[in-house]
Amino acid sequence: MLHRETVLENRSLGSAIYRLVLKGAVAATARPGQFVHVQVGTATDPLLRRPFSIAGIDRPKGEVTIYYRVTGRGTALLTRVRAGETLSVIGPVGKGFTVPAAGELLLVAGGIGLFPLLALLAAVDRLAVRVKVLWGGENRRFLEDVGRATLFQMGVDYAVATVDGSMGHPGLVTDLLQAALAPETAAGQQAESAPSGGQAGALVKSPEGRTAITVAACGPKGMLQAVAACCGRAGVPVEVSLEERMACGIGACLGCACLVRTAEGTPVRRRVCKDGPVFDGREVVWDETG
Amino acid sequence: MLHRETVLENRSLGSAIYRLVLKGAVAATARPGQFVHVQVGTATDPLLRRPFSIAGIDRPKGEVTIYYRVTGRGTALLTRVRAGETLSVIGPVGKGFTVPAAGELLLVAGGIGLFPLLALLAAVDRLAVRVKVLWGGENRRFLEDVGRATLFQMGVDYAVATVDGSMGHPGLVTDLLQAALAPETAAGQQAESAPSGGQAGALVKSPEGRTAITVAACGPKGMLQAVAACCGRAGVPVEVSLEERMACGIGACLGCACLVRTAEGTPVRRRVCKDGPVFDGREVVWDETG
Amino acid sequence: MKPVDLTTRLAGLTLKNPVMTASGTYGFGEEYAAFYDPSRLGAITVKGITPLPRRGNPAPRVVETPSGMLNAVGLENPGLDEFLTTYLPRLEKLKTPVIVNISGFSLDDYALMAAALPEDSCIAAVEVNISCPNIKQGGLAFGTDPKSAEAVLSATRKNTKLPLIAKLSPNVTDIVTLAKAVENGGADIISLINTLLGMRIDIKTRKPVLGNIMGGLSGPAVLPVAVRMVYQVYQAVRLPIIGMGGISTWQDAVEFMLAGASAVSVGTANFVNPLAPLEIIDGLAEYCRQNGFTAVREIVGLAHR
Amino acid sequence: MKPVDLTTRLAGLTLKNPVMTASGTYGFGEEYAAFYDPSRLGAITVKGITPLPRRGNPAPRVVETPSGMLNAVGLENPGLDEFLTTYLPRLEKLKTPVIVNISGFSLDDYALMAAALPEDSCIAAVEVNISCPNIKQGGLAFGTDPKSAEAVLSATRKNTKLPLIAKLSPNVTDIVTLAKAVENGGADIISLINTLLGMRIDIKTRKPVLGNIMGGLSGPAVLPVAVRMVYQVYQAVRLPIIGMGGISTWQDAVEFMLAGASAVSVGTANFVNPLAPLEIIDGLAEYCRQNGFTAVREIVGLAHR
Ligand SMILES: Cc1cc2nc3c(=O)[nH]c(=O)nc-3n(C[C@H](O)[C@H](O)[C@H](O)COP(=O)(O)OP(=O)(O)OC[C@H]3O[C@@H](n4cnc5c(N)ncnc54)[C@H](O)[C@@H]3O)c2cc1C
Ligand SMILES: Cc1cc2nc3c(=O)[nH]c(=O)nc-3n(C[C@H](O)[C@H](O)[C@H](O)COP(=O)(O)OP(=O)(O)OC[C@H]3O[C@@H](n4cnc5c(N)ncnc54)[C@H](O)[C@@H]3O)c2cc1C
Ligand SMILES: Cc1cc2nc3c(=O)[nH]c(=O)nc-3n(C[C@H](O)[C@H](O)[C@H](O)COP(=O)(O)O)c2cc1C
Ligand SMILES: Cc1cc2nc3c(=O)[nH]c(=O)nc-3n(C[C@H](O)[C@H](O)[C@H](O)COP(=O)(O)O)c2cc1C
Ligand code: FES
Ligand code: FES
Repeated sequence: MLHRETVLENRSLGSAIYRLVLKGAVAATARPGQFVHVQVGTATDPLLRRPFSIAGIDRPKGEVTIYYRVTGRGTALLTRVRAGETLSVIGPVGKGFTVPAAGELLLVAGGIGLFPLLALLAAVDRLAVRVKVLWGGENRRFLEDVGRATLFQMGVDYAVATVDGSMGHPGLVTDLLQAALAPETAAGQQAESAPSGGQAGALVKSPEGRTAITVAACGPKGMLQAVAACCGRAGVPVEVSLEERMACGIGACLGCACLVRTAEGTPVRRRVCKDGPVFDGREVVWDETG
Repeated sequence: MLHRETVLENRSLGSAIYRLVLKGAVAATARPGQFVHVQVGTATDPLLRRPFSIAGIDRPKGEVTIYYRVTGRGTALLTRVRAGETLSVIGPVGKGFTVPAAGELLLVAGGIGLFPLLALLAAVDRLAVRVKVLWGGENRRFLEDVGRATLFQMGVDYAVATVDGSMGHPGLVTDLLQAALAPETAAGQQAESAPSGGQAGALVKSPEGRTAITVAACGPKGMLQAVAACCGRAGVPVEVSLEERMACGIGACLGCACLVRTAEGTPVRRRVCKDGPVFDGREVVWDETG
Repeated sequence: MKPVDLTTRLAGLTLKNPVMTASGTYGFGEEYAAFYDPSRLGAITVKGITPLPRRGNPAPRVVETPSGMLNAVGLENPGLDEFLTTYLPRLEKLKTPVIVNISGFSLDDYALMAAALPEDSCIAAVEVNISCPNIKQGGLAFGTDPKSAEAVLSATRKNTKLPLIAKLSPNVTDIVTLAKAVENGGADIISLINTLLGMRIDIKTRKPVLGNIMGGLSGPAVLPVAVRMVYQVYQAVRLPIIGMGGISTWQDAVEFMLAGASAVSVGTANFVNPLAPLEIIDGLAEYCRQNGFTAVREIVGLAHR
Repeated sequence: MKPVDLTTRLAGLTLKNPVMTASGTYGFGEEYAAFYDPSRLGAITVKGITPLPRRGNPAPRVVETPSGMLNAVGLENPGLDEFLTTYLPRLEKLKTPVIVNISGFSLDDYALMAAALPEDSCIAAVEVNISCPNIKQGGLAFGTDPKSAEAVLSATRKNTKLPLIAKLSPNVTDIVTLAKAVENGGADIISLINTLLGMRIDIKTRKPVLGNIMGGLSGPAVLPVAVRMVYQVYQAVRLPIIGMGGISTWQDAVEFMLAGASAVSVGTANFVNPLAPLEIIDGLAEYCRQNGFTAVREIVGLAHR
């Protein structure tokens, strides 16, 4: 589980997002929703490893792809690694997404939350499962930089929302979700309000006869909470990928705690790194103080 | 005094010694015996700058050369810097060697103590001053890697001593110095004991009529103390370049203290970084407890 | 060449080598088994347990600091009963001496746990974590008051024949007084240091980062403080010392042993390099070999010569 | 846009901005003048002086640690008289408020120095370093005993009208008690933290690295401990606080101010980046601007909301 992976690519996509391709042992067992815990430096500062979701898995080639946003010192240091160098990687770690074998799968992403969903998208049999991606971001520029082209290449139905309205639905991705889950009402209005450049039209494709919708979501905590609430109301199962600050990344330190409710309703602790990062959205206790 | 210098070269010479050539503002005012205080990393560990003697000064080109030995984490990190990148450098710092205008100059080096003496060697007018280098090291391999070729290119008289006898005089460089300062007695014996491959022969060139010998020395503390004692006995002025662990490198923290005796014999503190690193060898109090 | 003798004797406790893992950084011994066989270690120390299960503090519980980290896990643990019924049998299978770290909020808590820990299992010693607040005395940590510290050790001592390790808190004016107090209380071994109290503030939200506001600082940043305390305690107290606080490399471990530690514990470094404890074992042996020591115990306290 | 108001009031002291330099890291204000005009700083604090000249400790006096350093300079300084006759006139020329750090080994030492410092010079305040050993009381540091700490401040207070800054040592169980003690003693301002006691051992020589064996830990490594202490003291004491300990960037400075510091001091960071204090001044202003604060004093203590 501790590997030296060779860096095949590490380059900027714009908007402070980098793609990092690693060759080594991780790919052999990686599954969508799992992550890698990467040592970004060699000195004692920055000290801790950094967790990144596995966004692409090429098992035959032995390659995994991760996308990372430069947000602080650790990721800044990571940008300095060049192709040909190696990185110390713990992984794959964690419990990933359920890959549905039939029905309809909605992938709901907020910002860079798209990345782990890309691995799920690639893993699902799209002849048997109808997949749609709903993706929200700050603005058009961000979505273009981060991977709209990838979605396009992957030939998947998708709709986007931007906070500033520069692309797709002007507003939140949860608006799109709500529309998708209750097409008769909100979705009709959605389609009208969608600007011409957007893809929201995909949403109004006939939703009749959908029996087994499942949702997989990743993004900021507030968004995930809204997604879970929305799915809860619609009676749709949802898996969410949580983020928490991590130390060990493998379940030993209890640093990455979240709270879930058992079937009996008792709140119990879970470790995001080992018991997650993917959890059943209906179980997650979103606000510990509440 | 704080500069970003561009790295022109940073490569291994063998024996864990690197040559680093910097282009920028330092060269304009650098003098032999001064040093630069270099930031080796960008994170907070390793934290402090590292001091390195200026070994070569090319004022027209705006270049200074330093040689460093990889001894720990800071120098290890420094090896990773590539040509074209820049380094944050404080310098030139400190009080350098006196450059004699006439007479005879003996440069006495122990190991990598050769480096600052190279700058002095280059600065002195060798038409007016007769210069000899006496250099001691562990073994032949080290001397070859570190710069015997440079001495040879510079066309300077030199003699070497190695601890394991694999080159030159088998023993200490202070033996060579003793011989050079008292040629009638010891030097004769020296020449006989010098192996054929050595350059010790240079030592027995007639020393008559030498009136103004000065010595400049750099190397381990024990060696410098022996050199100072030797020069003291021979009544020859000697400048020694001291090393001490440093923090600020510019005289503000009092971290790099040494003790010197004033003309009246009172021991007083000096800062190696600012009042030195070059001191009059007769003033230095070598053993503080004594 | 004869191999270096790594055997380590700490009061009644004999270990195959002086390298163990620190409480709270090694779970209950299972996670790191994915990287290597834990029986290669001198011992493992498990997460601090309390009489009743504890859910611990809300997130975030960890945050990085320069060359260190803060944690505010808040003693999350399954509680004594669950430990004995679920975790102990699994620990038994690791074939490694296990040190059980106990934490309490009253003297009774400690006494109760000491009495409940079996003396004929893989449990090789009990480590008494005295850095917890003493609820009955206004929340002041047991470990900051010599009298309370002594009392905790006495209460524990009465109820077990297992070797007792007193784990000291570094958040004190005078570590030596505390060390003497736990010696008087009946400790067999002293381990130090626990974490230094610290905090960080998020300049975006303008709130403390940790859910618990303050947390414990560990990692390389604290190493100089830990080495100093080991050095001081070694001079003043006869008990063997388990040194910890920022140990990441064999060089660090050598430093602690020269300062006076008979054994060392690896904590935060596990998170960065899961193989650190093994590399330290090998490095200690190699250091001894290269410097002419035939047993690692010969280097203990040499810096005091 | 109106520029952000950086003016900082600390008891009787008004500074043009809240960024100063820490004692012992800035000499007597001359060295860093090679990099920038020191009058751009809120104030500079000079090396601790004692009644008589001191030669300090033998080398080595500094050693690096992970994200930090230890120093054992041993209060080398020219002594009070030489300070007044040689250094003060030169400081006068810097056109910057000067804080004079005084260190003593008896109450008389402190009283004598307070009385001798002119009240009508560039000296803007006196910083009382209470981390020194009290020779008359067995060498225990004044700063670790609330009664001694109070006494030092009282003794100083009687002899000067200059604003008095009490500089606290972090090597204590309870920083709040010490803060209250110096408040009672008559301090106008509290500065914290001084260095944490630490040591390192050279594994080659197997001896302590520092000539003095132990030294003071400073630099980024100690930042979380310092922020915590500022936060605690802000809650308990009304006096304004000068925060220091590991501040290297404007982000660090913001963290200290949110924790409750009205001003900050830059120490070890000067050695790494001589321009750090200026970058911090600019960064503080920019942070205020971007977050809608018109004066830097508005962010003081916000983490307590
Ligand atoms: C399971 C998991 C999967 C992740 N996958 C990805 C991914 O695929 N791509 C990606 O860009 N990022 C991902 N992240 C977030 C990523 O780990 C952090 O952005 C990164 O660790 C920040 O490191 P830094 O040194 O650059 O920032 P730091 O300097 O450490 O911190 C910068 C800011 O980032 C935030 N932050 C730091 N650590 C975390 C953390 N563990 N979780 C959440 N916020 C944090 C804090 O608000 C902090 O202020 C993931 C996190 C987790 C837990
Ligand atoms: C004025 C001056 C000029 C110097 N010139 C040169 C030079 O031209 N070429 C060169 O290779 N080295 C030179 N040095 C020594 C060089 O600064 C150290 O080797 C370097 O700082 C070690 O850094 P590190 O991080 O690799 O080692 P560290 O990990 O910091 O230490 C490794 C070992 O090096 C020794 N060391 C560390 N710092 C110093 C120091 N400041 N002085 C003496 N010993 C130290 C210690 O014994 C330590 O155990 C000079 C030192 C001074 C003070
Ligand atoms: C996440 C975490 C949890 C910890 N939990 C405990 C604990 O339950 N009981 C205890 O005595 N010490 C606990 N500690 C302290 C460590 O055992 C150790 O004393 C400290 O971290 C210093 O060592 P290090 O720097 O090598 O980590 C914990 C430390 C960390 C980092
Ligand atoms: C080399 C050095 C010398 C110091 N000398 C003094 C001193 O004379 N008086 C004093 O009160 N503090 C002294 N200090 C402590 C600093 O003023 C400061 O409190 C401490 O270093 C923490 O800040 P920093 O981490 O920013 O350096 C000294 C610190 C260093 C590093
Ligand atoms: S990060 Fe350690 S348990 Fe999850
Ligand atoms: S290194 Fe600071 S005074 Fe010399």
